[in-house]
Amino acid sequence: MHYILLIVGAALVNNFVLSRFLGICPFIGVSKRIDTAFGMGMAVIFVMTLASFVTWLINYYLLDPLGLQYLQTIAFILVIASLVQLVEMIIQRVSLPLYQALGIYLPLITTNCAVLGVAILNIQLKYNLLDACIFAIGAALGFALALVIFAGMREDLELNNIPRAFRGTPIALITAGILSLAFMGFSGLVK
Amino acid sequence: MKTFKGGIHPPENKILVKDNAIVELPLSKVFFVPTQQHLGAPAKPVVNTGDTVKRGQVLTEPMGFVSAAVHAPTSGTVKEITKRVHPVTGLLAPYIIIEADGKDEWAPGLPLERDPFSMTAKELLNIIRLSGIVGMGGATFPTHVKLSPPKDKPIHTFIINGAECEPYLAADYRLMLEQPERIIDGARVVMKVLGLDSAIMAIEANKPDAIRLMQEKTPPEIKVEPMKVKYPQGAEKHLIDALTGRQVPSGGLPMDVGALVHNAGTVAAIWDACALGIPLIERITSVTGQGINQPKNIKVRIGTPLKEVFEFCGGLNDAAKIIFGGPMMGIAQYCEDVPVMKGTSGILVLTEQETNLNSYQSCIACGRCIEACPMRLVPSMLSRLGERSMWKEALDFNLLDCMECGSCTYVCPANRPIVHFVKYLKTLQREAKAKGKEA
Amino acid sequence: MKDIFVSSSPHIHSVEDIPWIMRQVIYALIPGALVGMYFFGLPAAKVIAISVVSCMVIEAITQKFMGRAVTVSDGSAALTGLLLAMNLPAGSPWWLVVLGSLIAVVLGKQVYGGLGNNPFNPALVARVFLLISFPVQMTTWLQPRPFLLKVADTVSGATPLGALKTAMFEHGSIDIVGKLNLMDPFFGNIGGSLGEISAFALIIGGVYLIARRIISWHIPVFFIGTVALMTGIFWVINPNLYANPVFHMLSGGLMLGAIFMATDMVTSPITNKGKIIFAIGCGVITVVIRLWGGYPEGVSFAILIMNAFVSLINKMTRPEKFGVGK
Amino acid sequence: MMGAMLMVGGIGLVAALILGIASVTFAVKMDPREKAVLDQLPGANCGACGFAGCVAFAHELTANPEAEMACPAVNKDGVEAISDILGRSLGAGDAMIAFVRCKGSPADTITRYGYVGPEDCRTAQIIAGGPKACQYGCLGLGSCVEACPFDAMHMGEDGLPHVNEDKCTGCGKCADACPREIIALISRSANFGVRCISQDSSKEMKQYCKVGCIKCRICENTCPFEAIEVTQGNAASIDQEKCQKCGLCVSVCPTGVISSKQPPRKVQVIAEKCKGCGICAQVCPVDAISGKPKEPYVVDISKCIGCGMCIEKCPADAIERLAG
Repeated sequence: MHYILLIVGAALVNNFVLSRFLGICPFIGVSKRIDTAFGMGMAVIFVMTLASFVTWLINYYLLDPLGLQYLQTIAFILVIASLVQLVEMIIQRVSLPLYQALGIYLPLITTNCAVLGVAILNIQLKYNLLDACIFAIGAALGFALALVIFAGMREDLELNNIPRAFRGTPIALITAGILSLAFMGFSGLVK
Repeated sequence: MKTFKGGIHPPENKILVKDNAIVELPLSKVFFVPTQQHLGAPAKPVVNTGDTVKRGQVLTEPMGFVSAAVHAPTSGTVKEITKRVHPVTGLLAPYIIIEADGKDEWAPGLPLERDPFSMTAKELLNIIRLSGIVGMGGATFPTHVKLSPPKDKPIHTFIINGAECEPYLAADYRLMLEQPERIIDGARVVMKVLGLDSAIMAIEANKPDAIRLMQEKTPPEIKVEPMKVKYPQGAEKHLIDALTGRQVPSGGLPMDVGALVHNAGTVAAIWDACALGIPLIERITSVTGQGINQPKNIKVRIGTPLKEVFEFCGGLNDAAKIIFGGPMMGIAQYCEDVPVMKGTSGILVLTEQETNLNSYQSCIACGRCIEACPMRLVPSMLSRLGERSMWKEALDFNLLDCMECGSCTYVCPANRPIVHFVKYLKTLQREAKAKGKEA
Repeated sequence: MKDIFVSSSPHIHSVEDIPWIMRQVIYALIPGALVGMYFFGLPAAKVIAISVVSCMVIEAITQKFMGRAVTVSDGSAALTGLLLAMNLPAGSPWWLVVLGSLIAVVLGKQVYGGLGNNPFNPALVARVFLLISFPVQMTTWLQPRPFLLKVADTVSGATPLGALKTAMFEHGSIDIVGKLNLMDPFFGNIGGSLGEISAFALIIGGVYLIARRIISWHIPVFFIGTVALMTGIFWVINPNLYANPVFHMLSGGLMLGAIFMATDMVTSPITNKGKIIFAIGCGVITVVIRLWGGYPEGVSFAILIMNAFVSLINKMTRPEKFGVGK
Repeated sequence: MMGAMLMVGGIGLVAALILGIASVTFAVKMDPREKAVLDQLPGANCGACGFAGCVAFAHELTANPEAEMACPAVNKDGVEAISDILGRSLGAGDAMIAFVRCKGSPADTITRYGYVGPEDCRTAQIIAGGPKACQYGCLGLGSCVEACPFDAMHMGEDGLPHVNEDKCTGCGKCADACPREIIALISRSANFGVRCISQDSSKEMKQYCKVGCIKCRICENTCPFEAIEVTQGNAASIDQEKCQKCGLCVSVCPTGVISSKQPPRKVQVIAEKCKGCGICAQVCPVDAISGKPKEPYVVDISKCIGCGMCIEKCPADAIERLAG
């Protein structure tokens, strides 16, 4: 039950995109087509979980004992950056079309605040290693979910008769805003 | 009662013309005969300007198997072979213009008398081919092609289509009432060609007297089946589905499920050709709608200018639209110089109140089109893709399965021209395909 | 022949167009609105009038401003206004109603290109926006007083769901529910938004819409059914913590939401199969928010969230085309 | 301090090691030139090149040694830069611009019927061949305007599309969108064009259009450079390479179907320089120059069509164009 709540909490109640407003750049950038959004979501799930795992270890077995907590941010970014590089290579090898579709947004996960955010939140909320990984999966699932439903909507919006001034990113931001209004309904669900 | 899933119930409006007996249109002075009155390869003229022709004489020679000849509707001289606007495409197409001499003399030997049942299937098939018979419900597919299935797809179900599901039209109905023998005997000829010993005659239940008459007249091997009144009950694939429970596979032909459908008028024309040697030079058609003063069912020679038909029917009154065919699938015309053709199952003159000239709005996703679509597609999506010319995406939405019956467009509360968009997307797809072949 | 027109087939059209559909939905909402006016008196009538008029005016101005055809006469703006009014407390101040109309028409609809293009239900966007921005005004309920002419006083009543949540927080159990007469929410003698109080009046409207074939039965039945089933299960498990399913079915905005908001054609899935998935999703989210969430009522949120899923649902639930089955 | 440096350095080292291994294990061969080419492309993904975006086109350019420069939005320098990267020369084509080859506004032409349907030329064309009686005429429903990704076209009050030359990049999307191939790409430097592509005879044309090319051949006979031609059954067409931009054809065309982008600037004689040789008066095709020998000649502005032939022939450089 604890883990379910953890996942629900991270995915719905405190959805990274829609209520913490983290990772907006790839959210807007890679949500034009469902398949790329799905691929991006999978990549983020992978990166987030792995990053949480590694950063947790680094934090508690390296930084803490050595009293170097102030290096947290820089050390985490370093780890995440190399992880993303790794994912990039793997995707390029496994699925070239996905690699091309993700384009610039893949390297952008490197400095993605969502990934860094989950790593830092893990430490702040004093999760243990398993908790941290579960939380990361939940957060990434929430991110992927938001990305995919948003991509679905945008594929439809593309066919709509939207006023010229609002086409593209403006309407995406408005839609994201309304979606985040709707997700506020989950507030209070998990403390 | 047998039927299919989907479809619509538009007001029938057959009352305008349904009780008017067939009358023959007086012979026109001039005939415009398009060389292409069928689906498939064009036909090549075999007469020259100035030639004298007799009624029933061959005017064009089919080029290839899927093609059909046309014949002279009356005797006279070939005045000109030229290009004029074609009623179906709206573009310029070759015509043979015949000036009638008023004598209306038959070509030598016609009409003859022979017993089709003493002939072999091969001989009959050849007669049908040379007589230029095409599907007279409007699709105008050459009949002999449908009657020559490949060996691996034998036909075991033959359906005579008397559904006439298009609103307004009553030509097939009058034909069934007034000349049932032509249809029945023609059906027996088709059965002989195919080597079948049974057939089904499908008639919509809104024609009870035709059903009763046919039940009386038909021999036991032809079964008369009343069909639920619903549009498009007369569509080939849906008739087969309703009667046999078999669905013609997507992209396939009726012969893929061993079925063959012929319109009642086509079957009657087959009888004329086989028993009397008369090629397809005249047809029965309904001239109806609020925009015509005296709606009539007429027997008319192919190539008769529309103007003569209108004069015979008392002229136009507040006409907003002139349509060849029924109101659901017919083709709008804009001038009175176009001729009646083999596939002209009706000539409809609608007033502004009857038709629909309004502009359209955005799709409101009500889902009525999906419920109405007899092919079970997503017409709303096709129309939205049509607005953006996205034919590749439309292929995913089964664009090519659409038969343009118009059910979706009829029910659309936003008045969206869905069929128009589908036609447009199909054009784009065809063009792209042609381009791909060139490259 | 310029007076002859040419278009693609078909050349005839059904008489049922968008204004006709909008009129039918407005007719169906009248019983609910009347009950609201009966119990809340003049303030309710005022809210409805302001909402409808301001929605129509704002729509006309926006369309004019954007250089598009003004389509106020199709009735969709009036319908949005009426739905919005029915989702507001009867005692809402005028500025709240006008602000709501502005959000609904501009942000909910016109920004997306007008009727048919909006992914979210405009009235709900406005309601949720107001609920989050003005929680006090949006939860100040008038005490129902069944006299048409007597102005209801401003003594605030509580909604049954609100009372439930308070009881849960304060006492850890919901014995209060035992005191509630279930006939009251059925006929409307309870606190709540203007149009949601009488399940009976709303069901009459729903039956009318289904009979007229404006909406299909799938969404209301599956939405309400899911709520009943889920709350029923929890009620059986622990009736001290969870209210009974009838209570949940009749209270709050469930009837209004399930019959009128979730069935909005534009923002619900297009196939019946999709509608069922959509309705079940709405039901589940509603129950989750009602039972465990911070807000007492989750219908609006649930529908808005499921609105976002409609594109995906539509893509998943395409009908199987003719000629592939047999 | 030391610890911190070691820490970060250590993590960096480990990460570098892993990445190093991965870059070998998961290596994908990629042409480095591809990225360099991509940098030179506009990145607008307009698709005018015929490929799915700039990335795809960059790949095509590098992978296919016969691929040609198909991007209309890259300027000369860009093409040269790409040629350098690829090590082969890509012909830098002449800059093109869209040109509307129909002058038949609704006021000057006959409409066959009232069209009911989507406001789009391509959809109108497939129903009965379009409402315009002329099969070669602009339907005026603005598909080209909609198709323009650069907002370079608009429908004029005359019911015909107009090209904004400053914005037009010559991508050709409008030409693709036109179902009647009325829009053509012509050289940006060209000044004259025939605004009709009808193949109908003048007799046929008279029935439905007042302003189309009637194949009278007056322009062909007038053109001093044989740059304009009326081939069998076709409307007049200008060979832009031969055209010297004299503008004579414009002035003689009876239906005014030949248009000029910029009205030719008329000329004047600089009296101080003129030696009064009279050559200009001889070459002037419209007899706009007159004068007496040995005295400065004078140009009749009302007659001058700005063809500029006198300028070319004047031995004393004594003729100049008027400003504006």
